[in-house]
Amino acid sequence: MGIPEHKLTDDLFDEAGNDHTKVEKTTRPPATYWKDSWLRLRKNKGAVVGLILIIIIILMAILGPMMNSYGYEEQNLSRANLPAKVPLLEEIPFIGFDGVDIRGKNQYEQKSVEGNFWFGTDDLGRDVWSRIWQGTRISLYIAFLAALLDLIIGVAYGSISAFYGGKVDNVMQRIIEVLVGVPNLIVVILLILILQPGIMSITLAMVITGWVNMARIIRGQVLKLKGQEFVLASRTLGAKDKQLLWGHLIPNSLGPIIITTMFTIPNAIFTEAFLSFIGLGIQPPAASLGTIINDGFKLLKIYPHSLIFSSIIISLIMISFNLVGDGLRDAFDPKMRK
Amino acid sequence: YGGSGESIEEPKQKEGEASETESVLHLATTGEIPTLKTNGTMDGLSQTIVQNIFEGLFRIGKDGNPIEGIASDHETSEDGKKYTFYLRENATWSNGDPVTTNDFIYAWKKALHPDTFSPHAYLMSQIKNATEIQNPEHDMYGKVDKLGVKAVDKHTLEVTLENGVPYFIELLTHPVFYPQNKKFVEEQGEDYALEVENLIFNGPYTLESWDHSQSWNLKKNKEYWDVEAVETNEINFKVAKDTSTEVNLYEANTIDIANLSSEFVDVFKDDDDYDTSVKSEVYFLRFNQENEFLSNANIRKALDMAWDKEQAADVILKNGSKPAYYLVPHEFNVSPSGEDFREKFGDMNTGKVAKAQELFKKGMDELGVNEVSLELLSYDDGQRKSVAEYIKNQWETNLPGLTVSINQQPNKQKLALEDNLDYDISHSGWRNDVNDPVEFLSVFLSDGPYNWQNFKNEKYDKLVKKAQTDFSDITQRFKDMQEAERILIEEEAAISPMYQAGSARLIKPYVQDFIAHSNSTYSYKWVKVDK
Amino acid sequence: MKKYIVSRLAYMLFTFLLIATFTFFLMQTLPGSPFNDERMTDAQQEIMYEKYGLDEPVSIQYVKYLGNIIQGDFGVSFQFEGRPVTNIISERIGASALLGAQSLIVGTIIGLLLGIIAALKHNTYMDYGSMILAVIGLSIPNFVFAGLLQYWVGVRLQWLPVAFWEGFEYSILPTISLAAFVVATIARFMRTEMLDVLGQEYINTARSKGIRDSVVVFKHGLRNAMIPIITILGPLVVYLMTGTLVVEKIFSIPGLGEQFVKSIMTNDYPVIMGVTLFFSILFITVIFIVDLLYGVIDPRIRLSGGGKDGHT
Amino acid sequence: MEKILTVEDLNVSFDTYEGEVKAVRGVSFDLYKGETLAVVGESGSGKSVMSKSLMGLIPEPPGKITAGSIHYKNRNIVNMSKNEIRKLRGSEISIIFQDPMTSLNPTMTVKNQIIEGMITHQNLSKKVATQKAVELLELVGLQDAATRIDLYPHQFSGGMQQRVVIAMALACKPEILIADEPTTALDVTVQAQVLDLLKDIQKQMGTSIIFITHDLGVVASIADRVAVMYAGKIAEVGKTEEIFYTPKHPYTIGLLKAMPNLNNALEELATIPGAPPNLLAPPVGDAFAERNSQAMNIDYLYEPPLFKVSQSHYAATWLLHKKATKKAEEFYQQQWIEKQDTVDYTAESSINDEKLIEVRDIKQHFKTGRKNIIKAVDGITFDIRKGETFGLVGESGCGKSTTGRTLVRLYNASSGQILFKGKDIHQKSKTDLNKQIQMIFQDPYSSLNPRWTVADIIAEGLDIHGLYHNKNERLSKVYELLETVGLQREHSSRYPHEFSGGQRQRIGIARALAVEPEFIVADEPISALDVSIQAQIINLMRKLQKEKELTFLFIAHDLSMVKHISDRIGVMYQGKLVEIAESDELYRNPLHGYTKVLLSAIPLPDPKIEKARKKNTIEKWARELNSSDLREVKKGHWVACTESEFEKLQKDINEQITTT
Ligand SMILES: Nc1ncnc2c1ncn2[C@@H]1O[C@H](COP(=O)(O)OP(=O)(O)OP(=O)(O)O)[C@@H](O)[C@H]1O
Ligand SMILES: Nc1ncnc2c1ncn2[C@@H]1O[C@H](COP(=O)(O)OP(=O)(O)OP(=O)(O)O)[C@@H](O)[C@H]1O
Ligand SMILES: [Mg+2]
Ligand SMILES: [Mg+2]
Repeated sequence: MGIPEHKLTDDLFDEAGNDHTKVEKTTRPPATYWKDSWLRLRKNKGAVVGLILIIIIILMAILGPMMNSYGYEEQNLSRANLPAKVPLLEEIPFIGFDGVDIRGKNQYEQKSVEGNFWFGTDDLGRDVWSRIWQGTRISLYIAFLAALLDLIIGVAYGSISAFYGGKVDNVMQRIIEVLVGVPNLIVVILLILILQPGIMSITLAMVITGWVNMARIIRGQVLKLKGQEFVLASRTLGAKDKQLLWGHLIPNSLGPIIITTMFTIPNAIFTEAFLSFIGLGIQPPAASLGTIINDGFKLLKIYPHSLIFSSIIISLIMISFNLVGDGLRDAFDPKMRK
Repeated sequence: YGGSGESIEEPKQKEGEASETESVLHLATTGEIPTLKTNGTMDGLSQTIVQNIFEGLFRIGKDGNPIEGIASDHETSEDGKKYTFYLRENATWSNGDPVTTNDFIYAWKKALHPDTFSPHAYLMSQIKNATEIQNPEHDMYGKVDKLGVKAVDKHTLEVTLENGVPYFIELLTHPVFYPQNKKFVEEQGEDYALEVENLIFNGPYTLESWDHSQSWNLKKNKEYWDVEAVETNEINFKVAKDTSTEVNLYEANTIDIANLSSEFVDVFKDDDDYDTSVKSEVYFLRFNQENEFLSNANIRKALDMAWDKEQAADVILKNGSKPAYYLVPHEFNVSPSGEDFREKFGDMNTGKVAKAQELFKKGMDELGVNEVSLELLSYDDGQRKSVAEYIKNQWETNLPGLTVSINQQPNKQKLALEDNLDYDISHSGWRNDVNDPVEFLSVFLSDGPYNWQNFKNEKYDKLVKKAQTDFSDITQRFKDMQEAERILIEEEAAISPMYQAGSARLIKPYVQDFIAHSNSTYSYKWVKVDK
Repeated sequence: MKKYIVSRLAYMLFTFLLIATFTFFLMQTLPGSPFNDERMTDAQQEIMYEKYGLDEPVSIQYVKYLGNIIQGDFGVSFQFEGRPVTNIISERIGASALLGAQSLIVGTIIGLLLGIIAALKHNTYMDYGSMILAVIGLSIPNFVFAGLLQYWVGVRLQWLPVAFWEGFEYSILPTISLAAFVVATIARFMRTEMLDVLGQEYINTARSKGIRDSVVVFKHGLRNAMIPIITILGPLVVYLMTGTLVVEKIFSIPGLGEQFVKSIMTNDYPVIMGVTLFFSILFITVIFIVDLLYGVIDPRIRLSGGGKDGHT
Repeated sequence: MEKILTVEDLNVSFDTYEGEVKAVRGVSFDLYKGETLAVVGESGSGKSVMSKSLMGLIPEPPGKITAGSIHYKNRNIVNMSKNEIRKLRGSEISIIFQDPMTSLNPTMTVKNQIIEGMITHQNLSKKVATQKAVELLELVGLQDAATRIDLYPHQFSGGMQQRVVIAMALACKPEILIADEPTTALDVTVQAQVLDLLKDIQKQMGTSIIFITHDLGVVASIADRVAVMYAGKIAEVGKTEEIFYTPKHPYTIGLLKAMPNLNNALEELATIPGAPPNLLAPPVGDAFAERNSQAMNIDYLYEPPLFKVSQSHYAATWLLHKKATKKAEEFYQQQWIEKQDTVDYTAESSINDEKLIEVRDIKQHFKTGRKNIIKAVDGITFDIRKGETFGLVGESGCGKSTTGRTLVRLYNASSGQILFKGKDIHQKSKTDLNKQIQMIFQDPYSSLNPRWTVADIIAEGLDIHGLYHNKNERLSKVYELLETVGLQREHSSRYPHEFSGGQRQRIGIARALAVEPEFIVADEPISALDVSIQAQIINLMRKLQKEKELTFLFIAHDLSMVKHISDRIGVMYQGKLVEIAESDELYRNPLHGYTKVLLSAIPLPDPKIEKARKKNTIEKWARELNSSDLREVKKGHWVACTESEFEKLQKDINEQITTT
């Protein structure tokens, strides 16, 4: 109430007229939900970092093997198990890029190898750098495949099961139980025997069971949503089942969908690694990050470089997927608008 | 957690003798004992345990040659077809029953009878009528009474053979020829040999406890006829499924011996504990000759020569394996005059890349193609995987126009593919049951059951068949076999030999006389622990 | 409620039979046989087939098999000659179950705590720290983790046994290796849920009653946040039962996982079937228990067929 | 009177993604012992935030008390440590949150939730606490408390839940009770009971009550003093009579005018134009200026201080400044004149006798178990004429929504027939029907897909039925509809959560109008809104009805609004219709027992009447419905009664006619 009395001049007490009534101004141009979501995603720092990381990793997966002259399957046993060596970084001690192994011997000098292997070499003398990026391709493929399957089969299955409910639901849930119940391993092995080991069999094995968790989670979500008033409103407008599903139920399940996908991806990558562990994975000389970790693990005691580098890359992939996942979840939620 | 914790301590407390408890050996194995039935499916582990808790007429000696076991003596007829064995009168089962002739006859007949048929019955084929008894088509099928064995008395056993094979004594060291105490076994029925209490023993050790897939425990058999020779009181086994685990356990002083896979060789190769041995086991690439390309001998030879076997053995396998340019391994097959089988021809197809390329081109020209693509069927485990990768790479680099894909399969499934000739090239191996070269050579007989590659060579067949049955001139026989091997490899290159397997292990210095046999089994009868 | 359970049990039996059938026929298509040994002639193999009844048509084998399992006879193993499948399973299940249960419980408790801390300290370094921990837990394969633990804690520091299964201290390292994934999963879910629940009005109500913050979080928050956690417990149990293989191998634990893989590799049909059926009973039961737990944790979730007894 | 709580210059802000929301901006007031202070004001004006901050319950972050003090018994709550505040909570100050359903923990039994506070503050044993909890529940009028106490919240009806929440708040006999819209979710009869209950308790325990509500009738009935909040500030505070009879702030006046008057039907409700200001960037000067058609220049420049009107009456408007006396006089006079000067719709009522909807004995039974059947609608028959508004009232759970949903074919009736324009709706194609019959939903928020933009929501019907040729046409139709319901084009790219409740409901209406229906079922379209917004929506509906010849089925339990908008009204009770009549006739001459109870429970926005009303006049109409049919007692007035009752009623009516 600190307004000095003298300031309250008489004219202030006159009627103000219409010029003050303001119209609400739009702050942004009309956009669709998806476009908006993209805008929101771009503003999320974590997501952007994650996205950039993923892009870098994808680019490296494409270009990495071409960045040096060593092919990913080019063997030379006379240069087996070399530690990492990078031209400039080798000057810096203790970061492990100087070609010296854990026993303090410079393997490059010992084996009189010319050239630099940025991530070292493996037991067949192959360049780990090229192999890791080559392997990243496969692991990324697995990751995207898993995500895609989750999104396509899992979401469709779960939402249809919940949406139609009753007998349909009952039958579909029994099928899921059977799928979960029949051991994955038998299925995988059969596929490998029928189709030969390799990416195709792993893909198919994932097609058969990889989406089950997603289906269960989406089912729960849709069951919850389908009685909500906005769904009823859409029904009274005469929306078809498809429109209800795609327009209302699934967009509103995006949060759980994304979270679940974020769990499916590492699972898929490690399932592939696990299959390699028991000898059923990718066929050599192709490798996935999983198989490289696997092989590197055996040499952990004496040549740890291959395990370390592949673990770092796989962790980077996971972290960036998680960052993007969290970002997406926020982005798809209009309430999170900045 | 199972009762193994207690079972380890229990015996120690009972004996309470410090000096005795000290001679305990701690070992690790990779898995559960598949069977302790002497006529069951024998793998290396089962056979190791079986040959230490049971004993046949003969056992494998320290130097790998058969020595007397339950048999104290034997006679052979002129033609070498009739053997008479004299059993030790002081040999008993751990329940006190004497080991008698009937125990042997009972076990052998059981192994051949269709109801109790042993997967290893094939080893008995040299005994008279044994082949017919195993043939469902034959009149004699299942009629085990027709088997050429006879109990002369409780301690005298007479065996009649089809051919006078010189290695029959060696065959007898195999568990399928071990005795079984009929009374006890029939008492146990289905449960026989499933648990400790369903077993009696006649070997240097008894099985004290058996905690399935976890641990078991052998103890010196006080009833054993040669108990004085046994210096170790107790052997504890634990299942360590992973080599790196085994190594870690060794380093933590939990076990006394650790087998090494090649990853660990670089770590330990300079240690005093490090030890290697070679096995009488040869790995080779089978060329399926039903394949159009592989039916060409030049291409086969080119493939054999186009990869560096030394590198594979020294840099990849590292565990004492030797590069192989032969089928019949070094060291174990000696001629009547005492020279090694290898001495005459030594290494074959040692030509290098240039030669290989020349042959390959020739072969391709003969076939009129300039591109070949082949599939390499391989094992899916450990180093054998790397070897396949290596060979693929070598072939593709050294033989322009060749592409190779690798198909890894689990063992059983791989065998099925091979059996159906559903492969191009396969990574296979062979291990002999007795140290006679014919064991290796007969694999490739054109009508042999294991000739899974459609190899046919009349001269070879003739030589090998003769070696199988004709033992009249064993010096000539030896030469014939050397010639057969030459045909197989140098002439035909039916296979590309890869390496003779070795094995590496760490042994604590206080463990002595730990005997590793060439067939991947061990004898503990003589082992000493001197801490 | 009773009716619901009975009808669910009937469904479970049906599902179980479906799985049994499915697996049986799938298994028959596995190439190879338990007896395709290099050294046996075809005739000899034949004799073995006959001995074990494998020469009969698959359909007859199936009927016989079903008949046998109804009588509780799961057959005998091929790879461990003559050993009944039930023995093989019962000898190994103890270790697997204990290891699975321990890692589930330890993992869940730590995961819940991490998740709760992250939610309570939302957007602080504690939050970020625990979430980074969770992501790392998700990114490191458990065999790497297990191997490192074994080497450092077992061999180098000698704090705990390197391997084997002979007492509680033997189970610590394998439990940690397996629990890492559980911790990570639960922590991430818990954080999201807890954040959501802490924003609910009833949390404010509880606060307004003047009860302690810790009571608010654990008594009011936790139970409500548990519902989605329960959902992922199902898949986690499956992971723990089948995913123990690698850890079992590294720590030499006599568990079921490795046995199962080996049985497949050796075409040990009775064991494959036995273990499959055992696993599927377990999974179906877990799903069922999870559904029951929903009702226990959230009284609003009525099991269909339960009726509206509490309706007023 | 003794001051128990003094709030001075309280400021509360929230840190959000969009910036700092200044939810409470310098609120000062006193609370006296034993009084009831009602707080009214538009949605979002900061009532709940203000009340939460009194208990230190502002979530921190994002919330923060940026300035001010709250003195309770000479101690400043703002500066107290966490633990000290915790000890106050529940024992000395307690709060009843806005929505009972969400403020009860769904996974805990009612008992545990009630005794929790007692155990913490009074160190009672569990047994004693339970005993006390049962007594409390009986005190708040819950029958069978001893058995029901072990149930979970979802097993209680809304009214019962509300009582549980009240019992919980009273558990430790607090000095101050904050009740945040405790009766919004209840129907009038239950509401009346709850209000009586609070009055009783206050008398017994001498509690001071801060009562937040939108319903001016309730205020009139319960409050000693009233504080009117607007945009985070107190606009006016005074004795109830002062506020109702001599309001000074233009906003207060607007609010009072927006109330429908039971005696004066069919007039347009006065509304306050515009929407409340954005608290992210509160306007300089008087926040209400933008919505005040006669604002003065100063209103845009300076914030008005609280001017004293009387000892107990203060208002924050420049009109009370001595320099504005002339203007003020003019203003206040004009307001009252304007009020009489409203449009009368009675004359031009366009209802004809053509029946649009005929409902013939429909039943809707839900199977909830093998044997459990809920008879939500149990045989009702009525007609709706073209162009009329048919109101449907009744207590919560009596089957109103179910009836509405059956009409739009969200449910298929278990039995009976619904004719639309003489044709069974089941024989019509669904798409056709969906174009002609539409629905407006109860909850404006949950009826809008949170992930769709307004444009997409409104155009959904157009999309489904393909009612446009190209994108531009679609957009222009959306704009047109937005304008029809009084929104702006600019709103089309926003999301539902960015709107106020009233705006959201307008979006819902626009969506329903998009397909140009003839008949609209409005299921409690206004119950979640505050008075001034309610008035906007009601006016909108009336306007649309006139322009587009719409027919409405209007479902509500706010009887004054129903009366205001409806031509005829049906009263439902337990799945049956008990009375149908023209709305005036129904209010003037209710015949059925239940209708009478219902009408008598309506609180009137007039303190004098309310204060005079005797306590406990409202007994619950608990008679079992016997198998009585609807009979036409008088032309157009149908009542459910037995043959004998029917004769008696007719006799009464005839007597009435003869006596007059
Ligand atoms: N946690 C929060 N974060 C951000 N803003 C908030 C938060 N809580 C309340 N607000 C804002 O504070 C303002 C006042 O809200 P408040 O809940 O007090 O309104 P109200 O007067 O109680 O309305 P109603 O009658 O609808 O309950 C609103 O603009 C609201 O958006
Ligand atoms: N889908 C359904 N399944 C089972 N019961 C239902 C269903 N829908 C409504 N009911 C029950 O039918 C009865 C009538 O419900 P309805 O929603 O029609 O009441 P209402 O009069 O609209 O109440 P309110 O004023 O609270 O909205 C209630 O007891 C309710 O529990
Ligand atoms: Mg509020
Ligand atoms: Mg309703």
